[in-house]
Amino acid sequence: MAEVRLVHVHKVFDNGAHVLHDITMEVGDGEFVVLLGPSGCGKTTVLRLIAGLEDITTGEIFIGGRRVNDVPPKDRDIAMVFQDYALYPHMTVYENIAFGLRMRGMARAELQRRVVDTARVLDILDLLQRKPHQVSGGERQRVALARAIVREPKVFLLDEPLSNLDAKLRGHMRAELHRLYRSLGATIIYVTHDQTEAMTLGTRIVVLRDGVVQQVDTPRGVYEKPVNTFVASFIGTPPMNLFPACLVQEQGEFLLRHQDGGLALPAAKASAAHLRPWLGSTVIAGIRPEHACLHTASPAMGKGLPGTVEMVERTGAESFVAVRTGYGSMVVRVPPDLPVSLSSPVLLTFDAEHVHLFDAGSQMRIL
Amino acid sequence: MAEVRLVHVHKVFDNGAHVLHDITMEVGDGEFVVLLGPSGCGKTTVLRLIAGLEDITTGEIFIGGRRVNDVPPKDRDIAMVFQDYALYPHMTVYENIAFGLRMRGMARAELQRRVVDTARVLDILDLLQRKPHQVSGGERQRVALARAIVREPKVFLLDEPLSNLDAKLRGHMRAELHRLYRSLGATIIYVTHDQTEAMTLGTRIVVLRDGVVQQVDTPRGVYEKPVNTFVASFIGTPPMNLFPACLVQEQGEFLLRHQDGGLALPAAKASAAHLRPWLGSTVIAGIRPEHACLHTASPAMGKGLPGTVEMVERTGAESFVAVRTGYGSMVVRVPPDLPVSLSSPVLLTFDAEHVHLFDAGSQMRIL
Amino acid sequence: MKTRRLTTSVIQMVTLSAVTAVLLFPLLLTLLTSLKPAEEIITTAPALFPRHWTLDNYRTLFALRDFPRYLWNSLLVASLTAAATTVIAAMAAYALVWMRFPGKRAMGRSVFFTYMFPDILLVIPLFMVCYELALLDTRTALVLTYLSLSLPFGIWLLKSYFESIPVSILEAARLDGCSEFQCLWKVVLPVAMPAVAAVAVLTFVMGWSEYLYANTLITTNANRTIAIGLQTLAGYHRTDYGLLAAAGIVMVAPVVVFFLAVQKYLVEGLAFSTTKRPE
Amino acid sequence: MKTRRLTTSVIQMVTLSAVTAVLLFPLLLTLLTSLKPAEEIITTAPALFPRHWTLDNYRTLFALRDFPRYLWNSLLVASLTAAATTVIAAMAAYALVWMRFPGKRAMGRSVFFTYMFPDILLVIPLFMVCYELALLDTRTALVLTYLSLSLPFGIWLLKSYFESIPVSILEAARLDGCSEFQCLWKVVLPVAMPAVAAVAVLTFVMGWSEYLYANTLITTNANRTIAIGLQTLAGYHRTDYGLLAAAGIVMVAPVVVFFLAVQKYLVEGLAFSTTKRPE
Repeated sequence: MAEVRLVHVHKVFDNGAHVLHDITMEVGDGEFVVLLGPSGCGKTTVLRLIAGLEDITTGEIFIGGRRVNDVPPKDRDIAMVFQDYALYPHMTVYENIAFGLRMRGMARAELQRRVVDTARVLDILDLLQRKPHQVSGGERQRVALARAIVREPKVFLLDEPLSNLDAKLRGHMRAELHRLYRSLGATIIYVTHDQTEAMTLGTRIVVLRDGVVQQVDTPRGVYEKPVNTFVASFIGTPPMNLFPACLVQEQGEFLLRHQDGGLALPAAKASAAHLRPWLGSTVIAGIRPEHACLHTASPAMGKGLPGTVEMVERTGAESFVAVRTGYGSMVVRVPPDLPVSLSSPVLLTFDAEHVHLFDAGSQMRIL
Repeated sequence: MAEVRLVHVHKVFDNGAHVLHDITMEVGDGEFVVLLGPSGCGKTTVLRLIAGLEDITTGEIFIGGRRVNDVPPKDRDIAMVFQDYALYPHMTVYENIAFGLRMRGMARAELQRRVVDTARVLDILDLLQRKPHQVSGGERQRVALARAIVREPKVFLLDEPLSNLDAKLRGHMRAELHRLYRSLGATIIYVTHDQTEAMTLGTRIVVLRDGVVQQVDTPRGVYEKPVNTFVASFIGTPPMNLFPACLVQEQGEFLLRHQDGGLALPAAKASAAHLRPWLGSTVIAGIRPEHACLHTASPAMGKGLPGTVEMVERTGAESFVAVRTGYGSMVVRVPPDLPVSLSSPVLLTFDAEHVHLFDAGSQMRIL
Repeated sequence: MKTRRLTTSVIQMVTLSAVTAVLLFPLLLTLLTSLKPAEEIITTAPALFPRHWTLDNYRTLFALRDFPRYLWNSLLVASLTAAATTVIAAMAAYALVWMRFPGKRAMGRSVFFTYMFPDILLVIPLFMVCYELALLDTRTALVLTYLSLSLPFGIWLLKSYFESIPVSILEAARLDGCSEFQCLWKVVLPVAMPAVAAVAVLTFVMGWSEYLYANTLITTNANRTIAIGLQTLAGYHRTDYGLLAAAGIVMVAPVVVFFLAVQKYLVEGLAFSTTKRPE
Repeated sequence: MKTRRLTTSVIQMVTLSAVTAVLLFPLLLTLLTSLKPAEEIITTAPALFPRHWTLDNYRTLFALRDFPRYLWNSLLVASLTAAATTVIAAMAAYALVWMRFPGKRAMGRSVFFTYMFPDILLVIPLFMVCYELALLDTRTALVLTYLSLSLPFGIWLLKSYFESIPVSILEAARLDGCSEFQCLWKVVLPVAMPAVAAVAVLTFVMGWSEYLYANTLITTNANRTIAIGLQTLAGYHRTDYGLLAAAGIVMVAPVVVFFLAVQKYLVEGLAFSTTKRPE
């Protein structure tokens, strides 16, 4: 196992597209780092640069302390699991798993032992004599994993390995990947656009957008302290509600004023010195659906943001209510059985402890 | 608008595969019915039979009271949105939308008015002169919808229309489809394998498995009263925990006995007459993750199912803890910040109000 | 960076020119020969470029009584062949890909088998058939023969292309009210334009330059095509390489012009799938 | 249901037989002609089937002193052409699809352009080249010429097939330790076996039956291929259609046998995509 380090890496494709801008990141030995971002953000390219499948334009990549800029893929001692699994269609599952060892000239007995051991770990012992097209999607996924694991490489690179599975299988394989990671103690770099995978699998998450690193943090850090509005709205389902509000100070208290009242920021969070530059100006406030509260009883019951119910999505275990307010549509998470009727007037209140504030211009986090 | 009725429909493909068994279902005028099932269950075939793209082997299909077994697709007055959108690549968006009307010989002025009106509803007015490959995935989806809506057909058939969109866009389009359905008052038959879509969009859900209808009910009914273990475990994320337990009666109370105690069934639910046939035998109990409770404080605190923490998945807004018990792994939903450490001993209790019981043999619902 | 890109461009151009030169060398040789006077062609030390550039060979060629007639015959036969092949192959490929009928799979295979058949084997039977039908020495015989040669390839190429068109597009068209014929005409053909263009061009070239059948089935000078005309010329002017080269250039000119005009379509039409660059 | 399926089967078989008969009619005609005695061939009322079946034509054919030599020459030239084309085309297609070099795109197009070139135009320049290289009247000249004719098609066909192979499989092979050559040999070729077989067969058939160049470049009887041999036979035995037909059958027999043996591969190799039945 080894750590991976990218230093000021840029990538410009032959057609002139500048897809990665100054990527600097470090993946520690034994870490499970997830590269997360919308499609087209360059996350797969980062993985391919580490694998050596693409040349880097400028910058340096180190694997286990060794500069690998000019090392061919096969000598980097990494294994990759491709999105489409990339199994060799003309070989059996056994041959697929054994191929990399065979190419490295491993002795027959040792090779056979390693393949069988790996197949046992992944529970595909009885598939060894089948061809890839004779096994199911989930099994193919396991074969691809086995092919990577059997090599005992320094680093595993996984490129959206679960995206071709259905929801049920995806949940199952997620748990299995987690188990595997813990038992192997491996260094894993994992690319996905699915934030649930990122949140549940990664020890750290690297959020990418348009080839620029937005935030590197633990799943909890990314969720609870997004550095800008992009990360705030990209992480979380449904996304964080973002709306403009005016930051004022009244009687020593910081207040987010909106047309129908205001929201006092908790003293513990709001330090006067820190927020002073934004006083009197408009900032972007963010609140997650689970930190907003819906009041249906009486529309005149007091402080809060009034609105009308636009839509109710009930998933069974919970419900989400979209409320049209003076600041646009806001989504609130409510218990599954809460009776809400469409178009009825409601009042929203927010949990001030969990309000996020962003600068209206730079979109960067203030609080 | 019209209702759709399938009566004892079977479908056998040329290769002998019997993919649909005795499908009888009715979709009322203005209903939004979702066909839900895992891949390969035959749900798309049902849709294609209704559209007339496949011949039915035996049985009858009625649209608006008219038997359409031998009516060619174009005369059934239905519109279909395909999974891959199936836009004509050589035509502009305008021509794509107008094509069906043009083929039906609509006058130019009326046609243009209808196309523009529909494009306005779907907010794609500024794309009309582009080719399909020049617009984004989400926009293509809208064009496909516009092409269906502009014809003002009796019935809309939608075949996994959101499956090619990313998670963010999928949530957005789901809301939009819901809005569209309400404004059109249309009859919609919608195929998906995504239970979130089914739960949030459908007025009723038809659950299919291996070409056989399992349950037809409202989303709430399917979630709260699944007719068998298949539906119980297919609907809900993570799925319902299912485990065997012995049904006994002690002091007039029905009790689910497990190795470390028992769970009293609430008197209101458990009618003695109804449960008597299963007394003393093993049944399958089911409990959803949100109806189980995790106790970490003291392992000796009393009644409950003991276990050890196997895995914790934190999605940010909530967390799921997998607990290894004597009955296998059970998943419990807990608040996002609950401190749980791996391998620590915990105790599970269940909300007796929400326990489901199934027959161990037939897998059908008892309670 | 900028220097590097410039260097790459230069390398590209040089490589490209070299490759093109090698590929087109025979054509170039013919062109240059056609522009030489006779004494520079039959010589112990031939040079690549003419010392005296001349159009004499072309003047002589067009002064030959029959040459324009050969051109016209070839044009007629090749055009009719191309048009008929394209239309029939499109309909056949449509049926093979999207319609259901008994024996369809086997028929698809037969098409390819026929394509693989050595042309020379068919000379005798086709001669006999034409004799029976009293079609010997007619341009109709040539068109029909060429059709039988080009249809298998045309059907196969269009079929391959059609198979890459998602069936859902056809189904959408059917739901939109198209008959099968309208599906073909309004949806499939426009989408498959590149492949259709490829079939038309390749068939035209085949009909334009075919030699074996034209030689067997045509007996009078009036009906000769340019391929046979060249051979006839070679008979009368056995050593007049300049004249032959000029005839060759005249013969290939329309093909080259046509190819350059539609090359973009053709290449798109023949690259069924493309390796996509990952994001 | 059962009756219906039976009916369908019968209809399928009848249709299939009819289609096959039409497609194979010329071959059948030749076969039957070769089995007739001379007096039944040259007649005012020819019948389809021989009244007297005879193998005389075949006996005469194999008694001709040069015929076995023609067969051997053809076999040699066709096999070498097929082998060389397959290997070179595979390497070229691999480079065109998966390797980066300047001018790649243009080179890919040039390949197709060359494929479209009328063969007849190249006769004169190729004759000149062979003359300069002192290769006239050698089988080497034929192999080299056929290579130049078959490579564009071979490269194009393999390139089309290679493009349907996901690049990730190659990348996996590279990570597994393969060099570019091992990628081609251990991964690409086995996966593309159908297309490779198609190229081999088609090239073999081309070399086996080519007429124009064999006629131009070969001048002595010892080096003649069977296609020219047939023409020579036709010269000596101008009206002996029975003998010619027998020669044709002998010529096509190995091709047919070979085709039938590998037809499954071929058809799979040429159907790049398949329309999938929805669930």
